[in-house]
Amino acid sequence: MLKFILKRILVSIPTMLAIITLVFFLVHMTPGNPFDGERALSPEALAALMHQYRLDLPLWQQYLMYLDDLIHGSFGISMKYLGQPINQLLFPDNMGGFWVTLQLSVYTMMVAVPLGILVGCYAGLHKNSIFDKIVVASNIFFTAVPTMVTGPLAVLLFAVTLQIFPAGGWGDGDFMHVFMPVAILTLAYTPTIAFVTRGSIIDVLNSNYIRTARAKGLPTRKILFKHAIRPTLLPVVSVLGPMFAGILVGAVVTEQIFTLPGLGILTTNAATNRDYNMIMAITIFGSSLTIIFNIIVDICYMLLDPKIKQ
Amino acid sequence: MSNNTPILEVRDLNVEFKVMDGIVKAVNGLSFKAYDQEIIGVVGESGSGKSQTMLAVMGLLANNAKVSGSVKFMGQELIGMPARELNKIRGDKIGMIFQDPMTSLNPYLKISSQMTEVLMLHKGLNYKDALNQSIQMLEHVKIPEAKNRINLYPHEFSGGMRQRVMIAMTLLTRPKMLIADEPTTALDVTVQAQILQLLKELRKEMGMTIIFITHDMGVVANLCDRVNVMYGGWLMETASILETFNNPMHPYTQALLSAIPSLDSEVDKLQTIPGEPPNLLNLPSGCPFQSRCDRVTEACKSSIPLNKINPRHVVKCTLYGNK
Amino acid sequence: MLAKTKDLNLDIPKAKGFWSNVFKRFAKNKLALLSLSIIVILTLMCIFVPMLSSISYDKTNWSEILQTPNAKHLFGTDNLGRDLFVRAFIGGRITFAIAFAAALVVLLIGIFYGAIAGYVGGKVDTIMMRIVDILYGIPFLFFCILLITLFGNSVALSFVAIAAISWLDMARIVRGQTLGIKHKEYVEAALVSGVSNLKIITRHVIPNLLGVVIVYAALTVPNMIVLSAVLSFFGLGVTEPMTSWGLLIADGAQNMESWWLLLFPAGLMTITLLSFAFVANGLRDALDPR
Amino acid sequence: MNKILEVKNLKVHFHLKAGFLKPQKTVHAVDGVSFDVYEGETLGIVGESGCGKSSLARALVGLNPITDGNAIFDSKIDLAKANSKDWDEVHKQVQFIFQDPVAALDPRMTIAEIIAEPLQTLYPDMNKNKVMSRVLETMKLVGLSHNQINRYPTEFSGGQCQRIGIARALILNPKILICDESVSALDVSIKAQIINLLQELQRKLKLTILFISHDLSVVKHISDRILVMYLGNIMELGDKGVIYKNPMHPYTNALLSAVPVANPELEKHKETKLLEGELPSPLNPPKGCVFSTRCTLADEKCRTMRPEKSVFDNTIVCCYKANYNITKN
Repeated sequence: MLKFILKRILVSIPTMLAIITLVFFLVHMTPGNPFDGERALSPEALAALMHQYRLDLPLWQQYLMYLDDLIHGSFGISMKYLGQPINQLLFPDNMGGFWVTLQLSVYTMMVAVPLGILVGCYAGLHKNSIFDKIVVASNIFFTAVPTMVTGPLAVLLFAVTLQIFPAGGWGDGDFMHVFMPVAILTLAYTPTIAFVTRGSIIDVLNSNYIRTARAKGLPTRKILFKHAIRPTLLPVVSVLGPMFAGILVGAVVTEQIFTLPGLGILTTNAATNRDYNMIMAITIFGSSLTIIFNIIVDICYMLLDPKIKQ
Repeated sequence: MSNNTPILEVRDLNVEFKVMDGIVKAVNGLSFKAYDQEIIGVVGESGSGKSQTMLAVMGLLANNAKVSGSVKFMGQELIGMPARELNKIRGDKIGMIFQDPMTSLNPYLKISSQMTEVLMLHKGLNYKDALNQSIQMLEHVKIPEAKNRINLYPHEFSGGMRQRVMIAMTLLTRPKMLIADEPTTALDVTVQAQILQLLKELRKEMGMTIIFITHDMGVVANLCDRVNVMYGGWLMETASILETFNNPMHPYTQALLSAIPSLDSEVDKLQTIPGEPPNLLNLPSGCPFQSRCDRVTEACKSSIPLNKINPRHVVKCTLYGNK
Repeated sequence: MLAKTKDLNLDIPKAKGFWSNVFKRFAKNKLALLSLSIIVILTLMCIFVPMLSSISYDKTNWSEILQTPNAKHLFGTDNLGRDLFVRAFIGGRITFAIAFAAALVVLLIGIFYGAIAGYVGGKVDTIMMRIVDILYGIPFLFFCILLITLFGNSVALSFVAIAAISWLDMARIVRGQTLGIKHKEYVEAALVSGVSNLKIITRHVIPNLLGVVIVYAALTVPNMIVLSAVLSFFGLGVTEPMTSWGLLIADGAQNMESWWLLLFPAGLMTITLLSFAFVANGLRDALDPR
Repeated sequence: MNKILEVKNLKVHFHLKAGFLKPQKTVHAVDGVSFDVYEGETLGIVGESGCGKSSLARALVGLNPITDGNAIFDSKIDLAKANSKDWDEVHKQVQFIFQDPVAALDPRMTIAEIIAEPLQTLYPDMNKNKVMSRVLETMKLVGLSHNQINRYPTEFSGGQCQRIGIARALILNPKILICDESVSALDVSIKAQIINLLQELQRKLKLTILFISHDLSVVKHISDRILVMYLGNIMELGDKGVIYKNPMHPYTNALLSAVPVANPELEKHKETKLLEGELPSPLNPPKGCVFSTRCTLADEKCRTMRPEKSVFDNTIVCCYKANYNITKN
């Protein structure tokens, strides 16, 4: 068990390193430098800037120093807010930056996963019922129509027209401000989880070993909670990995819609200001989150499936 | 065959499945009886309805199935019995084992958990006693080191061992009747021989009735006391083992027996049955074998009589009409 | 090619091809057929509405600012007095163009990459799929934004960026299918018949892959529409006065009081995306009848 | 009689992918088998799952790589060293019938295209009409009607699909037909049809057949000689009459006694010699005789040294304890 986790972490280190390398060289091999577009700088000032950002060093030295920074938990210095460490922008002491995105994602997962599994099980157990048909239809609808369409429409309806919720902003993270963004994200991802769960439980209930359990005279309750639950959850767990990356991105889009002070605004600012260090930091940070989450999902998978243990 | 009340009495059983293209008539007007401690072989090709009949007895048919007729087990009617009542019978008084030992055991649960739950449910034992009895039963079906191996998962056993586990699990409650659905088809011959031997021993010891579904006439000859021959969802002929092999009456039984090569005889050319099995979506009226039968007559298109050759030998064919 | 059977003077029923059956089954699916016609109509409107309309998409008209939908301006006007009806369809044109082009690139890279990895197998497969795994680790939106920031903000580049990160799924699916087909007995039968590897790929692997690829292609186009819209939402890709659905929705979200600015582009996009989803579903059912 | 295929010490090994900090493992699927196949005969290859009979058959048509040894076809081509041109020549003469009749046919091709494919590939210069008339001829040979030519495989039953598979193999006029469990997936009544068809074709076309099956009754019916395999090794090889009546190898003996016979009187009095234990792993086969772990006669020598083959009246046995004292009849 511990060996498996350790092995899994060891395997993902080269992946992480490959991503960092890819992103770093992509950024630094591109012709031109980030200060090109800025107001005309005196050669001395430019040289000073280049020095401050280590851009005057050979590429491989820059790379090694960047790696060293990352190992020490630092993403370097922002190119827009001159001199500001990126860590402070990403993880500010007050509410904002990544903390907003994290809260959005975590709240969404906390609602979407249990809700999706419950709804999916119910639909699968009552296949072809009206409830089931609604689940299938809403899966088609919400996988096709993204939050960037449903979000503004929801704002138009609930904030502008009905004026139940505020149209945007984070407030101090209170329920009224958080509810709509989380609801929109939840609505986007719950149907997928429900749909996967539904398919999974239908397959499991048709399997030979469930037939055996029925032949043993076990009551339905026991069959469901003892024999069917693990195999039903396995495919659900395996979609959660990629889904987390999706929710992270979805949260960023949702922040744009509700003008929340999260990763989204940092990304947009960085993109419009060509703040390379910032975008690199966000990309690498996002990747490491995705990879860590994938490790967690794999561990859950292993706990559920005895065949993987050896 | 100590007394004359049957353990199982199936009367006019019909099983239909609703599918996209119409209605599949899997079992049609089937009636037979199984007596105490006999082994009945049910033979037939794929699509003959042999498995569906037994799944109907156990109430294990798929959701799109429609069953009519009567199945009486020890006098109790099983068709239409509420699930709560049925669960007291299946797994306790009737056990069933299946063809594929790979997938018939739950791969996500330890053997111990799958076995003990049967005893805890039907016999009200506590876990410790149930575990002890389970170990004993595994030893009984000759699984070495049962004490340790009961804590393994199914994938850690070989195919033959898995089928033994399955048998042990089914026999824990000492059922009156065991239904075996092609339990040796997926196994090698040497392993099959071991399992057949085991079943014969257990039948004597436990005094069980066994209904053994197979397509292998050799297995039938080895194991069974009586044979039901099925085709197109019909029961064509039922007779004692000796009569089935020495004096088959139904043209299909005769053809089937001469179509298989056997280790004990030499023929230059196998007899064949021309054509293909019938389409269950669109059965002809009358006998389902009529299009392939070499003794077909006009009468085969209408209702076919059941002919009692003797009390234990019944043939469904127009050839023996005036008996 | 085989000789035509009619040359041999035999009366032989004509082949009822696999694809003609697929077409028949698809045609029976009313919803899918309706969706397909909606897509065709919308595409045609995106091409012709801006061409035939007397109002130009970028013509500002200060006397007609923020008009509600009326006879002259079917979808109303925006805060520069531009006609939303024309803008919606010129935006659709851009959106469709990016989406179709990106989907095409995705298909080509994905099929090529996946089929090679799957058929060649061994070390090549391991390395190729490792690369895919690594790219999967990067959240696509950030990577896309990184690319656009680096290489400059233009429509062409935004579509390259979208395509560059979207072929991964396609490659995985095609590889999985190829692996499955490779071990099918009919491929082995072809090997025993002396058929070369290249011919096996073209004669046996690709035709059997096509079904899945078509369904996936039908799902890729709407994905590309969403992706390009998301980028517009972040102010990347298409820039004013040119527009796209993403940009129009972003604008609409900024001016909630003028509901039509949001409702029409959002509605058009919803209809389009749903239509693609239903067509994909219809294709899947037609290709794989149960 | 003419030797058409000479197999010498043939080995087929599969290497399992070495994992993280795990040494590479080797599956010894076929571990040094030698036998000859004579023109016009039917050689049955029997054994239980995991005995390597399919791996052997597939190696003979190039579907599995030959790790070591030789397989000389028609005293001309050594399959172990054949280049792609040699293989084309071999494929014209050696054809294969698969186990799953439906899976062996490309669902996107018509029957005509499927049957014509080998001819078009191996004789690319053949004229279109000639190909078509060969297709029709072969279809007639295997009992398919010519108006089915433009249909797709999904419209056919298992038995008919197997006929199509046989037609595809026979269109090349091969000398050898390798049938790998080719009737195992078929129902009894259809099985008999295909077995009869194969025998009829063999007589008409003077085919040599390698018939691989786990079903000893079918093999007995169709074969002239029998090759018994266990864990990648030959146990016994000889004429059908000898092998089935007086098996010398303890494994053959156990295998045969395990087969239930469709005769209740015989079955009642039969004494089945049940095998103990389980098949050893082909990853790590026993050092001596591969059967020694389950053999009741095995002694120290059996467990440490692999027995050489010994010939006894045309029968080859690999066993120290072979029962030679059988009076022949």
